[in-house]
Amino acid sequence: MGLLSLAIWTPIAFGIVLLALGRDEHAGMVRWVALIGAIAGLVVTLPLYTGFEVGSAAMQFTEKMLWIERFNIHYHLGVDGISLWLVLLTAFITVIVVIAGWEVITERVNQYMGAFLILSGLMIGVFAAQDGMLFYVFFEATLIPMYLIIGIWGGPNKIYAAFKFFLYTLLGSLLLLIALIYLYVQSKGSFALTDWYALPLGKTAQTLLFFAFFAAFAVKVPMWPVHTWLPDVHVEAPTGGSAVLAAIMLKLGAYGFLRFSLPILPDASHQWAGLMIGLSLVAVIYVGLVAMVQQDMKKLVAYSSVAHMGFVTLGFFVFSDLGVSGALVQMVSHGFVSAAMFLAIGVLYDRVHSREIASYGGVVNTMPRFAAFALLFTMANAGLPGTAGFVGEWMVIIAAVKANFWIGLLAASALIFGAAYSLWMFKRVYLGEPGNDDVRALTDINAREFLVMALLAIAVLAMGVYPKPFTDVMDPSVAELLRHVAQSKLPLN
Amino acid sequence: MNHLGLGHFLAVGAILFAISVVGIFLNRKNLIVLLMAIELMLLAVNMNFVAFSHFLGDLHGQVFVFFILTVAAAESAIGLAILVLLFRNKSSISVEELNTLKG
Amino acid sequence: MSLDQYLPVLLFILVGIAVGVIPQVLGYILGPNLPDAEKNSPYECGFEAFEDARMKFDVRYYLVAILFILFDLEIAFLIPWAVAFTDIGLTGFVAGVVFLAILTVGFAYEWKKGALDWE
Amino acid sequence: MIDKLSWVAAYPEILLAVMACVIALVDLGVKSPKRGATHVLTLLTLAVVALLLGVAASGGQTIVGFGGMIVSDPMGNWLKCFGALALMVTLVYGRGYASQRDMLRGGELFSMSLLALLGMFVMISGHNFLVIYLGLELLTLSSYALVALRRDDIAATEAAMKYFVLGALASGFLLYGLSMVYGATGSLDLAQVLAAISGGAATLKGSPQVLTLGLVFVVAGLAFKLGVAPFHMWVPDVYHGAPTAVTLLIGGAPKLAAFAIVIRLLVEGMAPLAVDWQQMLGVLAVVSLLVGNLAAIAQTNLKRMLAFSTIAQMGFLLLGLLAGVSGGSTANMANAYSSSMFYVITYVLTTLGTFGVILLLSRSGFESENIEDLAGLNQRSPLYAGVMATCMFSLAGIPPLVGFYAKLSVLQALLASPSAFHVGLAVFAVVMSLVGAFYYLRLVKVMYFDAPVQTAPIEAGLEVRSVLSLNGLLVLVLGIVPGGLMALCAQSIAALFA
Amino acid sequence: MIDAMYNGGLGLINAPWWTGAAWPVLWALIKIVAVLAPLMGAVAYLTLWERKLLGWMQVRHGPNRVGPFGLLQPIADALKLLTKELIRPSAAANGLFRLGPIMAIMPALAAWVAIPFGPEAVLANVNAGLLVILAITSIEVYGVIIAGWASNSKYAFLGALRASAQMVSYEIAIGFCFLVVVMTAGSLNLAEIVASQNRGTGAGMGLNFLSWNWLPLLPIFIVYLISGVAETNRHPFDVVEGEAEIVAGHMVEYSGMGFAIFFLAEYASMWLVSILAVLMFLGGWLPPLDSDLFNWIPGWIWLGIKTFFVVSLFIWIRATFPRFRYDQIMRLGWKIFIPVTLVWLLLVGALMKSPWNIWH
Repeated sequence: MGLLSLAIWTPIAFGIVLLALGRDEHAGMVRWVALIGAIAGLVVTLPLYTGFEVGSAAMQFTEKMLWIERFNIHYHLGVDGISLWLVLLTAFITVIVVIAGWEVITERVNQYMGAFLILSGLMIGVFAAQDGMLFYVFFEATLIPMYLIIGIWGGPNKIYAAFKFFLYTLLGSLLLLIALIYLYVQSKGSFALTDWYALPLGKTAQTLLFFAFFAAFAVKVPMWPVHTWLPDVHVEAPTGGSAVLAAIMLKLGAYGFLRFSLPILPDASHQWAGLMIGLSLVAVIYVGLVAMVQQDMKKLVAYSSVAHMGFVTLGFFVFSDLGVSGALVQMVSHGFVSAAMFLAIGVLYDRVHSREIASYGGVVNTMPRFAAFALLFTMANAGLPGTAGFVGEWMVIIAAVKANFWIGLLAASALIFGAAYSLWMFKRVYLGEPGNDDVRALTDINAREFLVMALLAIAVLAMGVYPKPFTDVMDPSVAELLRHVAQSKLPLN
Repeated sequence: MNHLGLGHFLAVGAILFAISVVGIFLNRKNLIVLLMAIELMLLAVNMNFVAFSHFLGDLHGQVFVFFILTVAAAESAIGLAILVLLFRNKSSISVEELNTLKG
Repeated sequence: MSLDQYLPVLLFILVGIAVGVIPQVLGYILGPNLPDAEKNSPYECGFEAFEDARMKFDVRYYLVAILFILFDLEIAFLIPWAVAFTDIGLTGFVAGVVFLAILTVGFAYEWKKGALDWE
Repeated sequence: MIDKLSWVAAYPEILLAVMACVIALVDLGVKSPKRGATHVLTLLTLAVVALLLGVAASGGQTIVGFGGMIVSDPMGNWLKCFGALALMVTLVYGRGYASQRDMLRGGELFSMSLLALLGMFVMISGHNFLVIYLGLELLTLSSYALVALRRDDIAATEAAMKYFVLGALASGFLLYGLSMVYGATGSLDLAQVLAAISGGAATLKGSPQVLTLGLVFVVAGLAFKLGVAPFHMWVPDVYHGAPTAVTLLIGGAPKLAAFAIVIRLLVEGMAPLAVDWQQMLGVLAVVSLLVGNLAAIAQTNLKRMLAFSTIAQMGFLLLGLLAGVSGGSTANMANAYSSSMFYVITYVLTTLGTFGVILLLSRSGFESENIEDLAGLNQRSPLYAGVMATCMFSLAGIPPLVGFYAKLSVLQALLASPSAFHVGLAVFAVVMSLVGAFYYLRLVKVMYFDAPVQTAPIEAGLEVRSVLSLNGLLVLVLGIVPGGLMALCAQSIAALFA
Repeated sequence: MIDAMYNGGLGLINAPWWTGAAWPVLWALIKIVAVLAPLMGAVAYLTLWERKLLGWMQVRHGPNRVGPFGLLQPIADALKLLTKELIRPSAAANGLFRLGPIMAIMPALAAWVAIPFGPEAVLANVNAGLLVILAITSIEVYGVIIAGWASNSKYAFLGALRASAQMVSYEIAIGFCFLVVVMTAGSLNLAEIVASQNRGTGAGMGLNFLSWNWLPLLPIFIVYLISGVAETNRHPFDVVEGEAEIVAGHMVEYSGMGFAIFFLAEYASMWLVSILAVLMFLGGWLPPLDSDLFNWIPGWIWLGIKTFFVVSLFIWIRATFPRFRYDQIMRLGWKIFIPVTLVWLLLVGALMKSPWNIWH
């Protein structure tokens, strides 16, 4: 069994064990098993990084075997610079989420932990899949645990949120399925991504496929105007669910653009790049503005996620090294930052049971240590230099400016909104005199919460200060990708 | 007498068939009539088979008729049995009163 | 197609009906016609009829009817077999035996179930 | 004399027929209300029959017996094998339910279900209109009686009556169509019918119009039997009214047989008319998907909802069947029909699990048939909730469950033939399966997100629990490694065209 | 001679409508009347014979006032019934009430269409003669049911139910009897069935009557005879119209000619059952011994004698046996006759396939 398989199946196996054996009577043991599983899942991904041959654009750690003979579907795994960090991110966030849910979740602990572990394995599968159908299977399968997580442990309006999440994303995915099957038929019976990269496609076909992919991935990212599910879902989802959703699930969509839309449909991508950039800018600016007026902390962070993901798609569709690398960095950094933001809100929510900004004020007085972490994450969310948030956004903006000054300018303006809503929220929640008795009664974070915050803080700072390990890994793969995008696949006639 | 062709027989079959279909769909009063319409439908089919069989000079069609007759008997046996049950439970065999099941 | 041989059958049926109709007509013409309420009330050993005569009756009559349909059809089935008995060889005989065996299973089943009991 | 091969072709049927009679007679001597001896004997019979069929099917041979009356081919044998297994599972699930409702008294449940299975076998094996018709009738007549097995239940008897009337109507339609086809081709034998149709006007005995008219009636009759809209009226009522164990019996294994006769009649018998019947199937499929999915949303009764879901699923099945021939090319036939076969097999597997849970939750005096009755099932029993959720996600077509591959293969077959009509159908189908996902998800929601209403402990014997777990697991495992079953379907269908 | 008459009639008018349609129909009607008239006479005098025979068996005279030895009694009965009022109960269903007797008499008469009176003397010489008879007589039960239902009287209704259940039950037994006979004869044509009885070991020795079906198929013959009695609702199976419990059964509301027609139907059926017994089991018109004297007597006389014998047997049975209970009747039909005929069917079948086949 290869490393990637281990990375996928270790957490899933632990998850199944939890589902099968866990009982709420021995929740303590369940938590430890879950933690062991999550850490084991992280540990088996580490050799991926240490063993990764930097400078190569090729797929590494590949595994390939026939899976479904009838449709020529292969169990084909591999990582390159694009997916490596996302895999690591996933495993890392899973550990964080397990720790974060340690005491918060008291009912059906085994199902909660099991769902997250399985979800983790499935998402790693998405990032590692080199076969279209395998990708799709993992991509879709993630819906089930996430649906249950939102529906079982979510807030008062959880059912609406769970359905919205599921059906929105399913609609897009089903169109993706048709597109995949179409490609399968066109490529004379192959689901291999590499075959599809080489497949000549007509203009109409490319356009139709492009929008089919768009339906699946844009909803997942989410891009404006199909982002409306995200705030609803974030608000209702449990803290861990929000964290995983923002940190990783959104990346599935962006990753899909990178793996499918761009290299398979280069001509359509170029043709519709304007639209994509336009939508991204709307996301960045308009959604940024929307975020400013939110009264609900989770909603605010949710909208900010949409805005940040707007940078990612913007970076993709300027078709430059810098843009794509920047977008990738942004994906990883957003993974850390948004997870941290949601977990921070979770810390407050666990104590006060309110997400309204107005319910707080002056938290710094009673929770100084926590406020320090919160400040760091808020800064990162605003894209302050020295934090993870800065690097990616900056790279994308530069790339945008290179492509077209006005696009760059508009994108850069978004940074201001980002700073505004992030800092404003920080001010209203943390600074000043304690707003009410709830806040006065707050106790500072305990060791477990400290651990979570600290781990995320380290990641955020490290990435902001020294992004080179990230970009080094990515660069060759990005170059290879752009080479594909540059080649027209229209039939010669 | 000598001008009877295949078409005549098929027409009779078709008319019988149509009567039975109409009987099944328009009848609102009595389930027995429904059972009779079903029998009639099978007889219409038999008409067809016998006519075809005769004009094709192929005996298989008539063999088929035999089996249809048997099946029709079994069918009406079960139909009657269900009817008796229904009457015992509902004290009615009106088609309109088959309304316990609704969704 | 020729159905000439069956012409007498049809005619005889018509004649049979006529034999049923004509005497009744004659009786109507020749006999007196003096109805009164007592005479025209249904016979009930001299008592007044006190409920509809079309009452519920024993379900066993249904059972007999159902069983009759099935057995009568079995007979209809066996008639060609019997007619052609000398021509169909051992295979045909065995097939008939199998058929009858299945019939017997059903028969034994309903017997044991009490479908043939009257009291 | 009858040649030896004929016996080889028919021995599972013969065994089953003999055992059905034996069990009916043996049961006369059984006194226990639980019918333990009959139950065990029935299961044993089914196991042996399934084993024999499995062996026969693995051999991959095609044997034509009794002068072309029946055929024993891999497709038929596998379908029969799965049918026997499905009936076994049904009886294991349904026994507790049935004994609580006094449905075992008399033992008809066992003998009738064996006869129904025999009917399916005959239907599947039939290579002649007559044999197919007889099998069909044996199945449906047994089913009518089974639906009415609860003699004192108004809903059940009413369902039986509706089933009977519409079922008989369907048989009438089918027969009328068959008589026309017979008249046009001059034969009841599928191979000869095919030959006559293939030869065109030169070999036809009657006019092509008669043939087409017959085809219309045959398709309508089959549509009735499959329960696809607009011929679906009986499905919700029968699913709803029948005792749940019987609902499973008629909603499970017979679908396999229904698939088989569609293949036999339309493909093996009338493949050259595919262009005609594919159009009809297209209309039926679209209407079924629409009606089934939309009506299912509005249901509060679980069995009714599943009935409409069945209608929708059958519509999806038809999509696979109508993808076989396009633009005169028959290259896609094996692919398309094997995808449908895969679809129907997995559908039956999933249905078994679904109804298994429903049966389990019903107690004496309480039918667990409203959607609310499942509320909070996850708190009461994570295992059963898990099985049910797995089945629901599978029916919704979410990977990695087996239902996804079913949809995948059907869509694949549909898209493999380059026609705008097919692409449109595929898009329509996925949109409709999105609608379908809504009500399947609602069930998951009720089980996992709502608080329990029923609190009675769920009692189940070891056999039921283990079979149910296995069933749920199979839905998942076949989803992770569907290759084997797919290959099996592909080979079976390929043997048809060999 | 008959052919000459037919051709003579054919030549009367030289027009297609005459030769093609009208004359054949007329000719068939003539033949029907030729059968019907003696039959009606036989029916009428059977009533007298029954009363006479019963009387003798009970050591009394029977009817002897109207005409010499009471020979005009049937005519007097007919005249009396003809002039009686046709009562229609107010609750009865009008049309059906009148249809009942018609449906009873029609099959009892129409079935004679396929009865041969000699090797060629048959109205409709169809191959499926026995089947035609079976089909037509099956209709008889409708007359009973319609009469009972239409009367709207409890006695009539219950009587009709009992009668119909009994008739259909015994129809099965009779059907199986037919089956066995058909199997040995290899034909449904009654003339051929008669002819087939004229061969075998007994016939080889000149003892023809030993080869007739009654001996090799003795159980079937007995079952047939008893079933025939039951099928016609005759004593001792007349519980359906037993005076003591259910008055006249389905006929209770009928008067005058309505009643007379039921009566006619019953006696016509008796003749029918008897002549069928003769044709199937007693060698029909064949002489019992292969001697010149016997061969010289025409076949129809043999047929008449044998039929008369069987009919008298019915009356004899009536005089001898006490009435059965209804459940006993049903048990006899279902639990004894059907198994017996089934077993005998298989035995005969096996015998015919064995080297000891006596029906070559």
